[in-house]
Amino acid sequence: MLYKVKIVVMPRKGILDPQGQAVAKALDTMDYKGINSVRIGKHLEMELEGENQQIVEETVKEMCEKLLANTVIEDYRFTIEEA
Amino acid sequence: MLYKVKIVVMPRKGILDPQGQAVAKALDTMDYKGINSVRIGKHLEMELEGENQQIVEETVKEMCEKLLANTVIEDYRFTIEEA
Amino acid sequence: MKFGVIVFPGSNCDLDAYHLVKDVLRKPVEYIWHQQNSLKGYDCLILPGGFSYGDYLRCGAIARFSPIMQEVVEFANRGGLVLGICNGFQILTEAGLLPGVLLRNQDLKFYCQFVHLKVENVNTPFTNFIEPQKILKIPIAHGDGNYYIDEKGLNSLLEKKQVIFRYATAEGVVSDEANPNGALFNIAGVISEKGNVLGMMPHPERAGETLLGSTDGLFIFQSLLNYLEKL
Amino acid sequence: MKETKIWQEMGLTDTEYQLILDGLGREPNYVELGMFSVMWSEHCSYKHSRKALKMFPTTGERVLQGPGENAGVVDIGDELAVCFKIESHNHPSAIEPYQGAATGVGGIIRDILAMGARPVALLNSLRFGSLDNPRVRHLFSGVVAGIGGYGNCIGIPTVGGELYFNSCYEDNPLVNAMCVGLVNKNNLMKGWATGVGNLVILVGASTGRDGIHGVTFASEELSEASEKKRPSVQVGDPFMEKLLVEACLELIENNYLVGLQDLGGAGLTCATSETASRAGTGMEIDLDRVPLREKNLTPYEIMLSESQERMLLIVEPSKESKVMEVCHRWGLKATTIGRVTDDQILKVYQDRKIVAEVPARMLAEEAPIYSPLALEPAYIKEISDFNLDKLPEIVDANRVLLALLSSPTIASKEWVYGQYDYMVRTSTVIHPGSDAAVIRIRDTHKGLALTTDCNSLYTYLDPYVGGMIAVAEAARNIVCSGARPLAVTDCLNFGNPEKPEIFWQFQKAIEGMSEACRVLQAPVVGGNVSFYNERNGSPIYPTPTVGMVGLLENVDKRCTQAFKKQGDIIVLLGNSYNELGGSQYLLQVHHLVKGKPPALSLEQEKALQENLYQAISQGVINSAHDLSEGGLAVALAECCISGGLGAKVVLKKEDLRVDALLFGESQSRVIVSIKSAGIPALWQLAQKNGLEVNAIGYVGGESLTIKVDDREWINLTIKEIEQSWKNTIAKLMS
Ligand SMILES: Nc1ncnc2c1ncn2[C@@H]1O[C@H](COP(=O)(O)OP(=O)(O)O)[C@@H](O)[C@H]1O
Ligand SMILES: [Mg+2]
Repeated sequence: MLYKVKIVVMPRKGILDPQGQAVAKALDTMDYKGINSVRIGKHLEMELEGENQQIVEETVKEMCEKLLANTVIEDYRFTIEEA
Repeated sequence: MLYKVKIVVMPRKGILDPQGQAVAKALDTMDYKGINSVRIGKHLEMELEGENQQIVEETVKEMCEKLLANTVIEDYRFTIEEA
Repeated sequence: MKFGVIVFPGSNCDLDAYHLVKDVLRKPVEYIWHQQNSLKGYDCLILPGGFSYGDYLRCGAIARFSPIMQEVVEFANRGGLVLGICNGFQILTEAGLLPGVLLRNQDLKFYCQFVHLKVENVNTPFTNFIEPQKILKIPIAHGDGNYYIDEKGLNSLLEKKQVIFRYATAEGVVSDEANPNGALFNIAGVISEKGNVLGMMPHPERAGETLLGSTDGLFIFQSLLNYLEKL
Repeated sequence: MKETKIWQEMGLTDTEYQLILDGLGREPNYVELGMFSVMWSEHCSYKHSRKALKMFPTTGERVLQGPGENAGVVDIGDELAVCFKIESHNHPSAIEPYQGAATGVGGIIRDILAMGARPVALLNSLRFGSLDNPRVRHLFSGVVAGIGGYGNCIGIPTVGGELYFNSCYEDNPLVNAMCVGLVNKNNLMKGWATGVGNLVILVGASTGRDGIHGVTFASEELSEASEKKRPSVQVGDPFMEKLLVEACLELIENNYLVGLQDLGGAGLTCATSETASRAGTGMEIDLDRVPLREKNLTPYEIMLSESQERMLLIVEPSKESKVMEVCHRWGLKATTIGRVTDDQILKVYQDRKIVAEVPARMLAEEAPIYSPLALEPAYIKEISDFNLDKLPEIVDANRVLLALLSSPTIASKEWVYGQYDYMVRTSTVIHPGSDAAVIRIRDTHKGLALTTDCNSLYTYLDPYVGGMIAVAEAARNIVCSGARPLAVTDCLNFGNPEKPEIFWQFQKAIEGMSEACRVLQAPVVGGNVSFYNERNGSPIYPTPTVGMVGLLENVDKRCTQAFKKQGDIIVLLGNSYNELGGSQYLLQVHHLVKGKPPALSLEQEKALQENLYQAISQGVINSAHDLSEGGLAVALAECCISGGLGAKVVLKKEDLRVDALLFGESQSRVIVSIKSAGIPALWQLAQKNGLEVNAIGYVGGESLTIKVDDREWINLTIKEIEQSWKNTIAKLMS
């Protein structure tokens, strides 16, 4: 089966997010007001061959823990659907 | 009203995504097989004060066009929900 | 006494570290290819600066899965000396050999310039040749050198004297204005608990000859030689 | 009716189409037509410029390779040669500044690599509109980040360049990138497909739909309409290029290659037809073997794609497996896509069927050559009518100096070069911030001095004199660093050459440059032409950027602009005249673009440079700085700032205006500082060379003061001066 996986990796709460800060500042100078807590992370999409949803889930989790996220500073979440 | 906005900015189809390529290759050498077409983009989250959903939608669209996405090489999509 | 400079795809300061050891220190040195899986006979490993694997995803994240890194971890665990410079520092944190992480520079810009470093601990294999009050002038060149660690981590680093270098003014004052990248506590370099693995954002290999504008980087290498000779 | 449109849409004229019909003896198919249209585009064929470029002197004792190959090559002794070239990426950068500039850097690096050289330094010449405009700030910050992003990652130091702001570049910024490489003479490569039966190997990135018709786009004026037509933007991958550089250099070192060619504008079409045409051979390639990034690319798309980070190798069959082994070790895809044939025809196959069959030479060499009409533009007369006597005399010279120092064109460029890694490879021994950058050459005593220069205000007022000055100033910068000029690469940025006024500018500029190159003995060994730099009909100032490389026999003899020692005597070499035309003073203070640029006597210039070179190599000189934008007062201020030392200067007015004396930009002048014991030697030299020298003051204190006769006109602390100069660009950008 082919699965479509979407992974979101975000800086953890309380962790400095220079990119988010810069965007918040830029939006403010562009006169967008009332904007709060901008955070910027990564969005990954991939297609993955796997036996079943559960196995794919485990694989993706492992990939995130090992490579895709740095769990010292980032959280991740993902969705899997059949492609 | 306070709205929670999530924006995904992805490299456009057909545009080279060196980052996605590098990650795909790394996953392959780490023995994750059967992985296809990895694309990596940005995920932004923010809270936004606005009168109603429609107005917020227009604001977010404008922000994407002007600042958050580089529409020459990136596509964007977003979701808005009440916070 | 043999040095090894590890070459990852995308390393680009490998050459500079190699030349410094070979032509300035005049000590034996070899390049070590990232796919190699033995580290026999080396006394000190250098993980050089550059953009391993393009620094895609996160700096150093992909390099740490190179075959050689398993050997580096074992080498370090056996007490071998490892110096990670810039990208090398990033790889060492990703590999868990050093605490903390290196985030994007606070204002998101890449900075190439000389900085001044206050040396916080001169009782390490990398700093024993440095006089306690000496301020080092050494260049940085990075976009991701914003050191971060949580409070507990920082306290533990301070307690165990693991913070080695801090960005300071030429007079040695640690201040915001002397901090080029937003690093927590102006941290420019940290050492492992056992004291044998050092990571630093500034490039000592770029400050080893008068015609390059500073020779202060030599203090670090001289310390290493001192330490190794006494072994 | 519909058919006539196809070639026109691809940018070919009816006459050009007829030439194709005649040459082929039949109608081209769609793929072939596409191949012609890119190869016969201005960018690839130089059809409007080729004749005029013949004016350049291109030979010299040291020249190993002049124009015509991927880059020029000059012998520097010790079995070594230096290889360099400059190229524009103006239009792509106007669309997507980061990627446009980044791929400009990537492209010029591959040109140097194609000669077999190791790229060791990068420079760039940048021109934008006013930073008050948010769109310009966006372009500027993107371009700088893109140049840094590529160069920093690949690990080649960006050691110099120039940066100008003028409203003529508002919609059409100029982004010219230069790369310098070193090569062992035995390892020099050429882009030749020699040896019938040899294999054609494509290595590097896979091919996508990037930049199809990029060169056609670069050969048109920018407009709303052109923006709609723009090709999909190329994204650079410096990591891939780093691997490509290392792998190709290893292949060359091992003698595995017969020929080497980069893929740039016009992609595979250009690389295959040029290599075959140069060697007088033909080539067969099979598109089924080209690694693709996406499915279902058509032959047309594959042949025209400008996907980055690809190189073409010509390899003897017996070495194929060794080549593959090296590429593989560097993690690169390499594929044999064809072979060299003897019939001089480029044959392209897909699915075993021929999809294009064209004489290689016809594509690469036989585009029509035009002799455009040249007419002096009307504006030249209008602006040259300028009476200096009507200009009000200066009141507050301190204010003027601070205003000039804080104008973005003159202010510190550290905001820019601080984002570039200019130290990697630990060979940069004069950093950005002096006249020319200097890199040492390892394992020798030698060094290379590098600079880019062009004051386009001068070329606008008088393209002939402006062209001469561009070369003279570049050479002066080289000599100020202690080197001798070796050779020139140039990037000619102009408007639409089909307009007689533009073509006149073009011709005049080349005439002037050629004259200066001849006298200063710096032949042109390569370059690039970028036409159609117009937006909705309004052209940029003619901007013939000069990239120059010089040689220091002994790198320890290098010299910088910074004042070094209290008490050193400040000496002005050269004469000052009542000249303010084209000066920054006239532009910034009086808002005038008028008059004639300063006059240039090439004989005087030569005498100055010879004198300065000798003085520096005798070790007499402690600092040297050439006078350019902002004149004497600005140059003195820069020497003070770089050295952290003040200066006391007294000038004689004689028959000069005070503003001309302080801020005029008379040519062939340099400020040096020198210990008093060195004075006799310098005077002796000057006498021999027939050069005017005047001691004008000494280094010391914490202020810069300038008296003219008895009256003090400038009195500012170095702190004040530095503050005006240092943070201008950073402030505008935050
Ligand atoms: N775009 C750029 N990239 C790199 N260095 C630059 C750039 N623009 C200017 N510089 C550097 O800044 C210094 C001053 O530049 P500039 O004022 O143009 O010099 P000059 O007046 O001698 O022509 C030089 O060392 C130059 O190489
Ligand atoms: Mg100059």
